[in-house]
Amino acid sequence: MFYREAGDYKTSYQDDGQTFPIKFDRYRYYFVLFVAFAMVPFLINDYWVNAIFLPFLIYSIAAIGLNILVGYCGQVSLGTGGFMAVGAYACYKFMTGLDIWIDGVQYALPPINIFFSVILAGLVTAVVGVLFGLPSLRIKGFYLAVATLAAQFFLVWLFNKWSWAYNYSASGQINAPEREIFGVAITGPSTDAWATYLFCLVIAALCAIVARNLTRGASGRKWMAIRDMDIAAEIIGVNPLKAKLSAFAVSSFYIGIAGALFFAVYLGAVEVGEAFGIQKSFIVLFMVIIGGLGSIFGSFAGAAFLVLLPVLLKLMLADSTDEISGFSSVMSWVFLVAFAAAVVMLVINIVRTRSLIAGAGVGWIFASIAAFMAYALTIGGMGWPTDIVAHLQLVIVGALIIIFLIAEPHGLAQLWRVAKEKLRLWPFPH
Amino acid sequence: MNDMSTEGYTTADGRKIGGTLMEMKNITLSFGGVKAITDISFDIKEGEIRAIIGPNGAGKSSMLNVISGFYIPQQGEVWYQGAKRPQMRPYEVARQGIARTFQNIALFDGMSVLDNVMTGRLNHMTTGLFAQGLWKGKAEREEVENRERAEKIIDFLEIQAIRKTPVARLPYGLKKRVELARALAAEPSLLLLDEPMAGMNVEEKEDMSRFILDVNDEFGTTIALIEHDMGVVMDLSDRVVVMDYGKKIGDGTPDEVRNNQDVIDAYLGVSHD
Amino acid sequence: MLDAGETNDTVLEVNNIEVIYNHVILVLKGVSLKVPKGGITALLGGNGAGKTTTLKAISNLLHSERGEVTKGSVSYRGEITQHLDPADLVKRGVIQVMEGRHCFEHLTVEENLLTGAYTRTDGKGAVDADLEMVYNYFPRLKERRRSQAGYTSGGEQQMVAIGRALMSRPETILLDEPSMGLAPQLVEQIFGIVKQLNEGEGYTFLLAEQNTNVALRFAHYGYILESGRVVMDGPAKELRENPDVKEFYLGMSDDGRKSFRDVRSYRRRKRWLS
Amino acid sequence: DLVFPSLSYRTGPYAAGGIPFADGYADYFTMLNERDGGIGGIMTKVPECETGYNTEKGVECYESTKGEGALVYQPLSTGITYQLIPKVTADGIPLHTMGYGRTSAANGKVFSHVFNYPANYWNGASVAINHLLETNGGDIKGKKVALVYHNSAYGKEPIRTLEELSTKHGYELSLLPVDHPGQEQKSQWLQIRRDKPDYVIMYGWGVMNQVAIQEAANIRFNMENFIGIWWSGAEHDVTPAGDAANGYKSVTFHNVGSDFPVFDDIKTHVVDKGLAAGAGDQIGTVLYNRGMYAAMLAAEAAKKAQEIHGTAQITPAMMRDGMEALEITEEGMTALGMPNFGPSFAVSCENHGGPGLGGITQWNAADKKWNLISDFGPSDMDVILPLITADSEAFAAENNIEQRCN
Amino acid sequence: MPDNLIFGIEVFLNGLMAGVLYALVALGFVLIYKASGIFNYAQGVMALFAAATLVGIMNGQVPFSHLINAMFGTEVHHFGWHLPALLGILLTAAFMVLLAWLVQKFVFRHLVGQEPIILFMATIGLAYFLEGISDLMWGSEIKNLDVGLPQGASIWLEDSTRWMGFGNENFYGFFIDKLDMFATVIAAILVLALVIFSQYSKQGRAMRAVADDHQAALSVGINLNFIWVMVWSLAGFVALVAGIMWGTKSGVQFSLSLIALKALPVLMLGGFTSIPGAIVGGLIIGVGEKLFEFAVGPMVGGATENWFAYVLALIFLVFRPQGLFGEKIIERV
Ligand SMILES: Nc1ncnc2c1ncn2[C@@H]1O[C@H](COP(=O)(O)OP(=O)(O)OP(=O)(O)O)[C@@H](O)[C@H]1O
Ligand SMILES: Nc1ncnc2c1ncn2[C@@H]1O[C@H](COP(=O)(O)OP(=O)(O)OP(=O)(O)O)[C@@H](O)[C@H]1O
Ligand SMILES: [Mg+2]
Ligand SMILES: [Mg+2]
Repeated sequence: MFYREAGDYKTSYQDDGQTFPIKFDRYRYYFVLFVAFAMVPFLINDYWVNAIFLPFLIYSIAAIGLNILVGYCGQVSLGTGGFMAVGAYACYKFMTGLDIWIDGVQYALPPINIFFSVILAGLVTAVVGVLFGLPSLRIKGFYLAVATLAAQFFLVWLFNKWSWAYNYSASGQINAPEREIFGVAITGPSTDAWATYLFCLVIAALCAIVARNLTRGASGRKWMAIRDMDIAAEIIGVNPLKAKLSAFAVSSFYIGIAGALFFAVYLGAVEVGEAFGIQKSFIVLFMVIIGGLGSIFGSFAGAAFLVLLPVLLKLMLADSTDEISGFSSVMSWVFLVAFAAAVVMLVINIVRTRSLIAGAGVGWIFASIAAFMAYALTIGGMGWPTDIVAHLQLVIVGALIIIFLIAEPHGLAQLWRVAKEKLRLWPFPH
Repeated sequence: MNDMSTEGYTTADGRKIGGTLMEMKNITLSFGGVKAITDISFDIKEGEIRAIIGPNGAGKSSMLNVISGFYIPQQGEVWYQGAKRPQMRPYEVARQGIARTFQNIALFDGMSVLDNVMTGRLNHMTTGLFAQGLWKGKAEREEVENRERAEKIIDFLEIQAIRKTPVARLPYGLKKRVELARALAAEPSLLLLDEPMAGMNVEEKEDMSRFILDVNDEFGTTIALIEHDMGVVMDLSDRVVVMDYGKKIGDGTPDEVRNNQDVIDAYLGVSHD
Repeated sequence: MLDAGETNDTVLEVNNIEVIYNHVILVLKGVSLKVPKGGITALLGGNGAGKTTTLKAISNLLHSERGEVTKGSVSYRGEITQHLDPADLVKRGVIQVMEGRHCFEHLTVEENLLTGAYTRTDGKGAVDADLEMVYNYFPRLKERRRSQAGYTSGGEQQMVAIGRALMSRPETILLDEPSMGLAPQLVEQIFGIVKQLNEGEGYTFLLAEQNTNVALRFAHYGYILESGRVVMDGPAKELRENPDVKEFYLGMSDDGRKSFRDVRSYRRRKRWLS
Repeated sequence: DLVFPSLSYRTGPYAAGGIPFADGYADYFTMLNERDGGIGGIMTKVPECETGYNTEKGVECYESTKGEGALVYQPLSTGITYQLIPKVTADGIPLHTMGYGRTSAANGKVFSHVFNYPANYWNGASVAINHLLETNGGDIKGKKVALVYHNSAYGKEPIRTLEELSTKHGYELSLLPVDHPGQEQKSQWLQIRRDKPDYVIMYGWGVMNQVAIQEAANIRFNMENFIGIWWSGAEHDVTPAGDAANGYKSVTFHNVGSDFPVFDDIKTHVVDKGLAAGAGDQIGTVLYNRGMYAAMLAAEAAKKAQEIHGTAQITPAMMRDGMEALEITEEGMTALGMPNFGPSFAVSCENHGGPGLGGITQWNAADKKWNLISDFGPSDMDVILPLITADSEAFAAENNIEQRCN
Repeated sequence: MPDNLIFGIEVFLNGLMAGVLYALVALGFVLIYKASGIFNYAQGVMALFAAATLVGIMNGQVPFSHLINAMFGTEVHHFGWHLPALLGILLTAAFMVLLAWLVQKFVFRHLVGQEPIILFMATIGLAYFLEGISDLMWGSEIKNLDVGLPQGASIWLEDSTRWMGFGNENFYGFFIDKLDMFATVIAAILVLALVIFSQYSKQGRAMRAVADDHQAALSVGINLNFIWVMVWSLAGFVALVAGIMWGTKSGVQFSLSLIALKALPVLMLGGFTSIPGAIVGGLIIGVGEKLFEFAVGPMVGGATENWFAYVLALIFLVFRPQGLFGEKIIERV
């Protein structure tokens, strides 16, 4: 009812193969792009950019990359942190002027423009990714996942030890010096919020589009064939070596770019073990799975979820304000509406299935969560001790991951799809 | 018995069968202690429909796996298109124009029917990774061309209606049909079918038979098939190989096989009509 | 042999169930069945008609496929079973042989068979005796008893699946496509076993089959399912004689079986679906 | 309000160290509020933000608190410090990294907003070597010294200094890195057992400390010859090893124990009123004292700033001026109820690191107490200063920073 | 004897011991993987949780005291009892059974039949959850765990092996930690018991069946819920043992949960499904990483153990993709 595809005919295979075959979707997509590119830059400040948008965009890129490998090609990897480190350090070397020793003589390239440094960093990472992808020809499933940890630990160790990589600084930290594009600072201390945001947004958008192109065409099908049944894929003519390695290459390219941005634009200074430890690998994998394996949209959704959730929880639980801010009063209304909806869902569910938790009836869980959120935000945060909040955060994030998986194992993207399908049929149940 | 020289022959209903397309010579395959295939030789001629039958565990599927390069026999040679085939990886075999379906359906569950059929065309697509990333231009053109061909096959097998359905949701019989579509999409010169009609009712078997015959007729595709439904085998095939416990116990036209006492004992039980 | 008319003692009753997968895909649209005690009931129908779904709804295996019974009820010996665990059903004597074999790949053939006896409490001796019985039915399995099931051929796996179900000493067996992938000889043999168990031991069978021919030869009563609805039912004998069934499910025209080569028409409409 | 954000960590691998420090930091300000009505008549506020020792969360915390008029940041993490250096410089908010962070930030000419008085890692290393010199009558030529360090930016900091010092004093230095988290150190300690160094210096944090001390006890290494940096010298580092840890030493830049009048004030004004940040049972522990000491330095600097600018409601820029003019004297500390609690020192525009004074404490397992066994002595600035200058100038060159204080 | 050889031997011995400690953690992984195909990332956190609970119970700590005090302004901390170690261990084991039941009831029952990666993900969610709960219940500060296990170098062994230096005065006997020796004995008993259980008992067979095919297991009447509660309890118990060993070594605190990362290469090398594999894998990894650090570490700057363990396992895998003792990965079409 809300959502119509009737009357939206396709007359060519081109039209049918496009990313958003339904008109309604297409317009929404343009709208989102418009808001992201033309409105957000005028509205944001340092906090929004540094605490939310930059990590969101950068993690999205990493998640798309990992999704290509895990979600499309089915090769579970836990080496993301290590590959991001490669991207970061490569970017650092390029932006500070790569120096090479040949026969004891040092040659140094001039510093490369930050945009190209980032892209080159991606390429370097792609090469490293292919190297570490080689075992995937023999090793499968969780064995491979654990094997990629070898890459993770080795790379982190390497960048900790190899002083060339951090320009021989005493502590092994790398710092992003100031670099500009068209005279606007992108890295370094004196950047503007909108500039770093736009820079990352452009790269993220390009990455998403290219990823979409790759996955809807022949490469994507090769990857998915390998994912779904590698033996059958080989028998019908997919070269597993090429397919897997190309997935590793593309995936690492993205992750390398994310690592470069993470270091150069977002944090500005990193230490490899801290910034690119094993936790990075896990967090990006969470994003991919929570968002939805094999979905570009899901990568964004997963990144948004895991970047926003802790901030939101902190806002709700730890902060306390004497007066209610505009933001939280708006949010409280949003959540109150969500709460009402959840209650209705719950009632319908109880009536239909005569059970509290049967089937889709996790409604009441969401209902209670929403109720609490509404409450907490209305009073501007609960003001609890930070340690309790930090522990609770772990509990809540963990519980939410589980609840989401139970409600929809195929992630936010699938939740979204089911919702669309329901909307399409509405008001008919099936 | 027919003259089994490399020359072709003419079938009872007057179709002309060409020379030898593939020849298996003295194939022996074992897994640890289990002898799956013992010294089997047979040939497949161009344009014919060749059936392989035999009791369960006789080694039929293993034979197909040998042909598609997935199992490497301990002994024996595979001759294809007049040349001895060196050892090669399965995907290289596929590129030589051999396509197949599987006994335990091996569709790509995460993809739609259309995408599955399109994977059959992968060997006909050559755009590089970089061009694909850009999409507009070569990649799109190639995609559309191949899509057209895939759609022809989808039409041919009458699965238009489920084009966009994820295959995991399909019932068994339709899955088998999609698998056939995927194999056909590769435009193979030799098509291997492993129990294409298992789990189908008569009506569906009839449809499937018709597709097989039409493929053979219209594209001249050579077909080797394994099947347990004797009705189908006897009606469709030009020649039949019978295996039992890894050995060949019969080879010939359906009528010859049907009346072969060894075959009756080992497989058919009662003579079948 | 029993005829449906001879007993009214219904053990298993499916009452107008509706099944939905993934919250949106409606598959069964009100299916009702009665399975008489000690009878062989066949569930026939084309691909995707919902036979497997019906069986899974009965044995409560839908849950793990994200399917649910949204309407109607299933009762076994008068007890509503929808809220039982599959394991409880097995204890009550209902066991399903799943379509597509589903062997435990990494277990040996013998271990596979032994898992079938998981719910039994009548001691090792009885289990061993039954193991012998299964090996008697399927000598091929005895040869391969130490092989990992994952490496046996398709037909061998089918035998394992059936043998495994027998090992639980059930009362009612739900057989999903037992003939699939089996050599003709073996098909006859398996149906022979079914018949023997039915007559000798009084087992009740509900079998979903594509191979209508054989199924109707052995069954007492049949239901024909199309697109999630029962479109026809009756004693097997009558069904066999029904001209529609003959044409569409048995592949017979008035002048005997027609050759697969002669099939020309593409898709015919089923008269009762118009 | 005067806002002193505390980027604390009460969870994660280093929680055990983060908790008492954050408690001490918060309690001191609470005490000022309750006892004195704040600083210069204005109440203080210590918004806490949990970083979990994680750099990204650190950034989020920084961004979310800086809007509230934060006067000075105290992130208690070398990683977060590195991140914040450019940000605070751009935002004009001072950063105080006491005994951690970027050592060369002591050069105020380059790092305008970063302070690391009263002592930094390099001072710490030098103080440890000085102690060895002292116990050996001024000669450690030919002695073997092993450095067991946390394999991160933090742990690597002292290497350069120790190398320089080894050329100066003629001892042999060997390096033994331990990876995060440091649960398993068999290899390192077997190597120590084999090489039999005369002294072991440790730069550890978190569980690494406990394991190292336990392993040292296992191989029966003489604890008297085992010296940790100040981050490896808290009660919870030594207690797991029990009596075997007796005699273990640690460098420090402030005093230990709870024998100071200020604690009475904290008890009456904070703990007894139920306002303590933690359970109140940490008072007098090493890291609690350090947190409180940090708070005291911040409060004194704020007072100084109020004095200089003649206004009670100071801004971050004024706070920085206060920090650059900070002067801690023994009389001043006595007045604050903290006699001999730390060294006397002064900060200047050029020198943000103070004089680098440090002392040695030793663990007494029987009393379960740390004891200060030396005065706050100087470190070898002849060696350290050139290193600081070199490193900071390299940073200035890379980032086009103009030197100030001329 | 020359230094290098004799110290090499010592490193080797200690590697073996370290390997046993890794294997203790790996065992928990194997159990759950074998019974459900779930790669239980939460195993490390379970060890932490078990150890923290043990300390809490033994010291009579009030669970959630910090939370309670913060919310209600009360001041409760201790019940005021001190339990003997054995009783504490028993109570904690019972608690782990309860936990297993809860986990099964609220998490995995609803995920029957899902893909492995989804299940893996759920265990990560569980790890977060347990970590948070553990901190909330018992606090995140370091706790000393003392159940009376011996610790420190075995002086007797040192003295009685000093002669083996054959006059090398640098050598004063082999160094082996008493705790490690104790762990070895425990591990050996555990492994033996578990092997017998899984290979020869009916429940053990059912457990392996479940791992292969959830649906089929259900269809033959195996009660998945029961099997899972059983293995999660077993894994919980193994976690408790590992927690005690590691907790005694380094105190009970967050980093205990990271020992999972040391167990993974062990797991991979031994095979995810093999109980003896966990031990053998542990020994190989322990010895390998220690010897590498001993021989090569000094040349490349040390701290190689973390990555070398993985690389070593990787090398083995390239030759045996299912690990040394893992079930062969069935590849058929
Ligand atoms: N897990 C599932 N998710 C979504 N749809 C499903 C699922 N399983 C089955 N279906 C749909 O339910 C319908 C009935 O399927 P079912 O397997 O019951 O048919 P069937 O009669 O057993 O067919 P066949 O003879 O091919 O086995 C089919 O259309 C199928 O697409
Ligand atoms: N990879 C393998 N490892 C071990 N044994 C195998 C393997 N593949 C096949 N076998 C064995 O080889 C024999 C032949 O198997 P195959 O699958 O070829 O039989 P089939 O003729 O296709 O039988 P069906 O009609 O039942 O499918 C069987 O006994 C089987 O167990
Ligand atoms: Mg076969
Ligand atoms: Mg079916």
